[in-house]
Amino acid sequence: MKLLGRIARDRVALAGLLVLAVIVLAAIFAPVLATYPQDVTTYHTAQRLLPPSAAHWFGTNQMGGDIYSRLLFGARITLMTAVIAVAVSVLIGVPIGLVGGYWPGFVGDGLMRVSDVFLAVPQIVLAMAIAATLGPQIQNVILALSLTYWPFWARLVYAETRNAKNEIYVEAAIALGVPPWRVMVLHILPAIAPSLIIRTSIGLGGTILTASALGFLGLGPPPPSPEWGRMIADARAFLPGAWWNAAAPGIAILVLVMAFNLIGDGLRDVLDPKLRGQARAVAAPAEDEAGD
Amino acid sequence: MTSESESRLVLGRRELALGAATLSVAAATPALAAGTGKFITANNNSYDTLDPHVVFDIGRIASRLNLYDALVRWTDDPPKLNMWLAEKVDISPDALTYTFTLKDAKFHDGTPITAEDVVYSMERILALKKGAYGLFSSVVKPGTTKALNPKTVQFRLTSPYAVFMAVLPEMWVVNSKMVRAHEHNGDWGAGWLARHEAGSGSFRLTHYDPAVGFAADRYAAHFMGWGPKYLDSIEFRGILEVASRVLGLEKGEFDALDGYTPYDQIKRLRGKPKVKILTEPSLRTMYFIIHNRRPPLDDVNMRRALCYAFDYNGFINNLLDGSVVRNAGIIPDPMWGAPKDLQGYTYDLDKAKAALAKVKGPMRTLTINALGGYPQSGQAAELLQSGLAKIGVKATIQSQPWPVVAARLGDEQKSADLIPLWRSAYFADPHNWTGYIYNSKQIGRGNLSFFSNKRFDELTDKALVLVKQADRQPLYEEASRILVDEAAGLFIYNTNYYGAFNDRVQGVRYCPIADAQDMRWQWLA
Amino acid sequence: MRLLGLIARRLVWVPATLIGLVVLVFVISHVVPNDPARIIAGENATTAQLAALRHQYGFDLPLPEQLLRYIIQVARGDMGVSLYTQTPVAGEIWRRLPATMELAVYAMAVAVLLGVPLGVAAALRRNSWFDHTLRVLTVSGLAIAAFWLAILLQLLFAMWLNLTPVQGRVSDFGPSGITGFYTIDAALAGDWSTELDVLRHLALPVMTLAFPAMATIVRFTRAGVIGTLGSFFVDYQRAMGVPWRVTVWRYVLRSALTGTLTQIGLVFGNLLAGAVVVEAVFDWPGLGQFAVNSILQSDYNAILGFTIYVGVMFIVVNLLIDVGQVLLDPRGR
Amino acid sequence: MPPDSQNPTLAVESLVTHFPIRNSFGIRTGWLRALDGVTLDVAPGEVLGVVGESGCGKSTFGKTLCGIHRASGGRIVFQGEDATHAGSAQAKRLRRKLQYCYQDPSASLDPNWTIGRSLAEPLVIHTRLSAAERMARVHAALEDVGLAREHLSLYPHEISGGQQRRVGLARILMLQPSLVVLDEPTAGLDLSVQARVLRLLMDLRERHALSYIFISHDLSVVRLICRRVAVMYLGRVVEIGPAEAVFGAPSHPYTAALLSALPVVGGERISERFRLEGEPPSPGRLPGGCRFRQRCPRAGPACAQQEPELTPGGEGHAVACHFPLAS
Repeated sequence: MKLLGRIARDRVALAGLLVLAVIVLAAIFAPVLATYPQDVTTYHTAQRLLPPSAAHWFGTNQMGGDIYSRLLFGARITLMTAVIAVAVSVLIGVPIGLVGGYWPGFVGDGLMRVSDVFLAVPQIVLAMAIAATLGPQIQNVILALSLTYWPFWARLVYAETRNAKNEIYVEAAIALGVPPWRVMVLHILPAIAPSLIIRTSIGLGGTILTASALGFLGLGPPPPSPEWGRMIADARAFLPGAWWNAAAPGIAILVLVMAFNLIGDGLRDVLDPKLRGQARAVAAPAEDEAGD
Repeated sequence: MTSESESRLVLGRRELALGAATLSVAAATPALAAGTGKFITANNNSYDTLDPHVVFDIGRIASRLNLYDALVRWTDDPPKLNMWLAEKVDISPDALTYTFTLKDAKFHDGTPITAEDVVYSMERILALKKGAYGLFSSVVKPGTTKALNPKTVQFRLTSPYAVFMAVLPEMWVVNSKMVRAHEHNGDWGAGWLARHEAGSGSFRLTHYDPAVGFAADRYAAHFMGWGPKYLDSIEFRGILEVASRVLGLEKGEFDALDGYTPYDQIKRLRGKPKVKILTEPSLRTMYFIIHNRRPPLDDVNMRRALCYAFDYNGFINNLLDGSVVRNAGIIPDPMWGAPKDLQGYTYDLDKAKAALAKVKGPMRTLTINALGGYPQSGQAAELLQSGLAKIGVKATIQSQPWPVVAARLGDEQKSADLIPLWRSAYFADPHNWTGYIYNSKQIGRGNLSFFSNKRFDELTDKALVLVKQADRQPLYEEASRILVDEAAGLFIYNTNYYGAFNDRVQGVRYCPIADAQDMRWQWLA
Repeated sequence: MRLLGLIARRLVWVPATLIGLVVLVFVISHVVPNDPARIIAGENATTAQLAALRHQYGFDLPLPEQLLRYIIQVARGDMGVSLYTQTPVAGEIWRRLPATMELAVYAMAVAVLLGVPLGVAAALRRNSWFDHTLRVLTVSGLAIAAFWLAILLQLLFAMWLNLTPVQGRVSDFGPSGITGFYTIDAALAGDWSTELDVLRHLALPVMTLAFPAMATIVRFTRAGVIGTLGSFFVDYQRAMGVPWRVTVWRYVLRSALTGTLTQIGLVFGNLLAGAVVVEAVFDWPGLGQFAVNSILQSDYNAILGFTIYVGVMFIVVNLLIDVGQVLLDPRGR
Repeated sequence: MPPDSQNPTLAVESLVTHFPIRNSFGIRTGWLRALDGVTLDVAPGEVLGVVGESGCGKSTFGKTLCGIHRASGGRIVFQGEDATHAGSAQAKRLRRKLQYCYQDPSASLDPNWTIGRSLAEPLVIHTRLSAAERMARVHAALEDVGLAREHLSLYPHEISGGQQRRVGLARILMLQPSLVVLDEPTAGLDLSVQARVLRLLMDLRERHALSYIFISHDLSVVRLICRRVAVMYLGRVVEIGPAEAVFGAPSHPYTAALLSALPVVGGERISERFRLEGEPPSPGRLPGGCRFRQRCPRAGPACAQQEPELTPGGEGHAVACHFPLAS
């Protein structure tokens, strides 16, 4: 809560936080907020491709579905995919990075070689291969993203753990006879937590981009699920006529990812221990990899 | 035995002879002839191979049609079968021996086309077992095709086959000398021919890049001669995105689009300057393949429930804006053999529920395999899914590119429950829509629905050995009724062809079997 | 010596990483086996044909043996043939490689040439309206979906403004030349109308790819310059009376560039990832499109071949960057 | 032989700690011989000073004793038990009694933990005391080092340098050790603070019957509080003996050189930067024979032939030199 307060002092981060809150609430209350909540699975073929109007705020799509309503339900898919995928990849990657960094010799090298293999091709390619093999289902998309995203966390935590292990207080703890798991969990993990939190925020944004790209390429959750990437792909066949079809989900992705990135930026200024006490403008160039 | 009488026997019409007559575009006076430049077609399929004997679909027909010739060729709408490389054909009274006499014609490299080349081409199809193989395999055995002399070739069928002439346009004649020279480990030159051309067609290949498409220059010495105006060169590009194709046409980057442009785009293009739309009745029915063997779809009531749960009106009149016409059966209504009074299914959820109630086996979630890149296929899938949901049947949609769907189609285990797609006119005969795709002998090949019905088999088998259309027609009509009664498939509509062209394009001769991609007739104003 | 050591140490791991990659992708693509024999045979194949094909291609062997055979085959430089087109995968990839590389190189060039000066300018005018505008721009650059941006640019520049073509790499089949980079081949041939045509085709995909890359570079450069400006070293320069402009251009920029260089590997990786979707939108006949198609069609050999190539490319690029860093940074030499 | 050798708290025999040297290929090309055969004893209650230039192996010695570094050879016998290759259970028990006090206690405290939590941690690891009992012990230790209880809820960066040292000492005391390795306990402190810390150390020694190994490069401090002194050079003990003997009449030329750099009272303070002729050779590339010979004014041909052994010279004074200075 103290953290929230500190972020809130940064105006840009606050904006991100507010936008995120709005989208999360919209996703939660989608059935209430949607003007045509049944339009995710039912169609009104007579009302297809209508431009935005009072009845259909963002217009209708090629099946006659209300885009505004579908967008709200799509937010659920997008948020759920990103949150679960990032959480799983963190849960896999962080312990691997910790163990690898703590025992940097044979064990660490081995683990890092494995993660190197995953990092040797763009994440989206591996994710596509996995999603395509397992079939376009939401759980497969999440699995594909998790399986390809953990190496990033493993790498990050590995490097940070190796640094932290050089800290005298960690050596002191080890000398004191503190068992390894306790050193990792109670000393090292809290030390690297700030950078993990920052990366998580930015990683959520990146994962949304990757997930929507999978959807765009037809590897996302199957129709009629209103996944944003798929909505854009479906809309393409009706461009440039029915432009609203592609505009709404595109903007939704932009806004949501931007919110995560802004929060990440704000968190960096607040959390990064290396920056404490320094001028905000000197913000360290934390890799802004949107799609890592 | 005269060629005329026999051919009339086979085709049951005079069309063959008439077609040949209309097509006698004798070499025009050279003084008037004029090249009119380059013509670019944006196609929805990519040309990943040029080998004419490994693919057999309308989407990629342009490379075969323009680079190669066959003994006979379909043209125009309604389709007419014309003598092409063949001067004439003699058909024995038992309808087992077909003897063709060849015209004087030369391949692009100048070698004359001989009976030997025809024999080689047929043997090649039978050996590669791809493309149109399934059309010939049941009646033509390897080694039975003979070159009687350089100008005469003879086919010996194992049994009467009423559609033999109708499918012969898919037997493209390749330059046997050239292909033999590039054979490698007995591959019949497959490796080489995928990337090169060894034909005699109206155009000769100049560029080919599987990632882009192919381009060809006019072959001035083509044996059919040329009209007063023609194209100097043609180019076909595989462009997977509808939007890109349409925008390109609007901007004048392309001169024509494939025949699968969604009607929404056609509507939009209608108002555009420099664009013209050609509308022709077509022979392409849209339907859902239903897996007739997998429970609960093996129960006719289940299949009927499906057919009652599809919103035909919403699909045809709203989603497609009335651009197509309801077709109750699988045979396109303009085709003979389609019963004119056929009562199909209507969107009727009560009847659907009633049928569903009679289903004995346990219910499960059905799988619909839509074709990626074809918006209509996906829309039909979503509409059926939505209808099914209303009668309490769950369905999931998997959208995949055609090659992936195709690779699973014949596999009883892996094929999806329902696949919304089209049945194009590969040859203009009711067999194309009935026996070939529903006869139980074709299971695992043409019959992708795993449908088997004794009466249907009898009818379609008999229709293949009869020669007169009048005799065959009632058989096909009854067969068609059986398919509807059994709900062997979910039949939706027969399409119209909407060709989008640059308004400079002239001389288009549309044919349902070739769309408008036979480029020898066209020119630019 | 240290440099050679660095290179050698990295190269030692290349085969291991690549074999790991092959195993990984092999396992992924074989988890749920689509029947590759069916893909080759087409829809009309009979059971006997399928069995023959399976035997011919070794699909009937146990998976580990198939894998081993594949690795040995690749080690001999043979990537196998595409299941769909029956043509060698390696040839297909080589044909497409220049298209993607040309795209990536131009995008990178645009990103660096615009990104570095903008980043420096933003740092020098910290908290000005310019800085703020740029911040908004860079944040959105990293938040925009590449495929959506591509469609947007297509509509704007190709449709409404009619400035560029909608798709493709060139109007015709492209200049023939040794490099496969159309811009270079056309220039070498002196074919300026083709050159112009190629550049017009390049514009939109390059813009799409360069935008997020540029955003990354701007942010790093800005942070790097601000960091350097705050260092004692710069204070010293000022105290010594070195003109401000000289300090900025000669010292600050150099150190900022070193920092940016470390990002180029990252940016390059993102460019390749971006190419996968951007090529799909622009029908760009490159590796990205190849990857999407092969994956969508479960063309195992093509997917494996592509992964190996991209893996090698990544490793080489990262190595070059490490070498560059060692060369630029006197401490590391 | 040193005094009290019958029953020493700690007996170290030929202790060796080598670190691998890797080239840029990651292949080991040699060994960095940080500790190269150290033999010495520490009697109960004794304060043994270990002096030498930076990099001579003093800290490695201390850390090897406490198990922070793994010994490559030799033996460490602590209170009659072999602590060299102690298995985990034995190591855990021994570590309670053998504690290492870091040069910079602020760095040795987790910045994310409160002082109280850091102090209680050793008890959590090594004892089964209840939370209340642990608190009581923490309070006792705090009192011992003269800190107020208010400090318990503070973070390390919120207290002063001197207080940090006290916290460091308190943490050492938590487990009631018998031998403490003090690594540069006064480095970086003001003179007045230094004096207070030293007084505290002496105090604690008496109160808890501690032995110290006092590692320092500050000869004057060592002379002040140590009864016995070991001089280390490049991983070896070159001279060891009673402080008066070593400082009063050094036998090893190196000790003499060290002492000559010691400023007279009122003069310049000794700093780490004091210099002999030339630089010490790298511990990774030692010369053959005596490792001091390249810098030694008395080096003769014998010195290049053979490395001198530590030879007792009476009264517990021993020296490793072929040509020791006459006392």
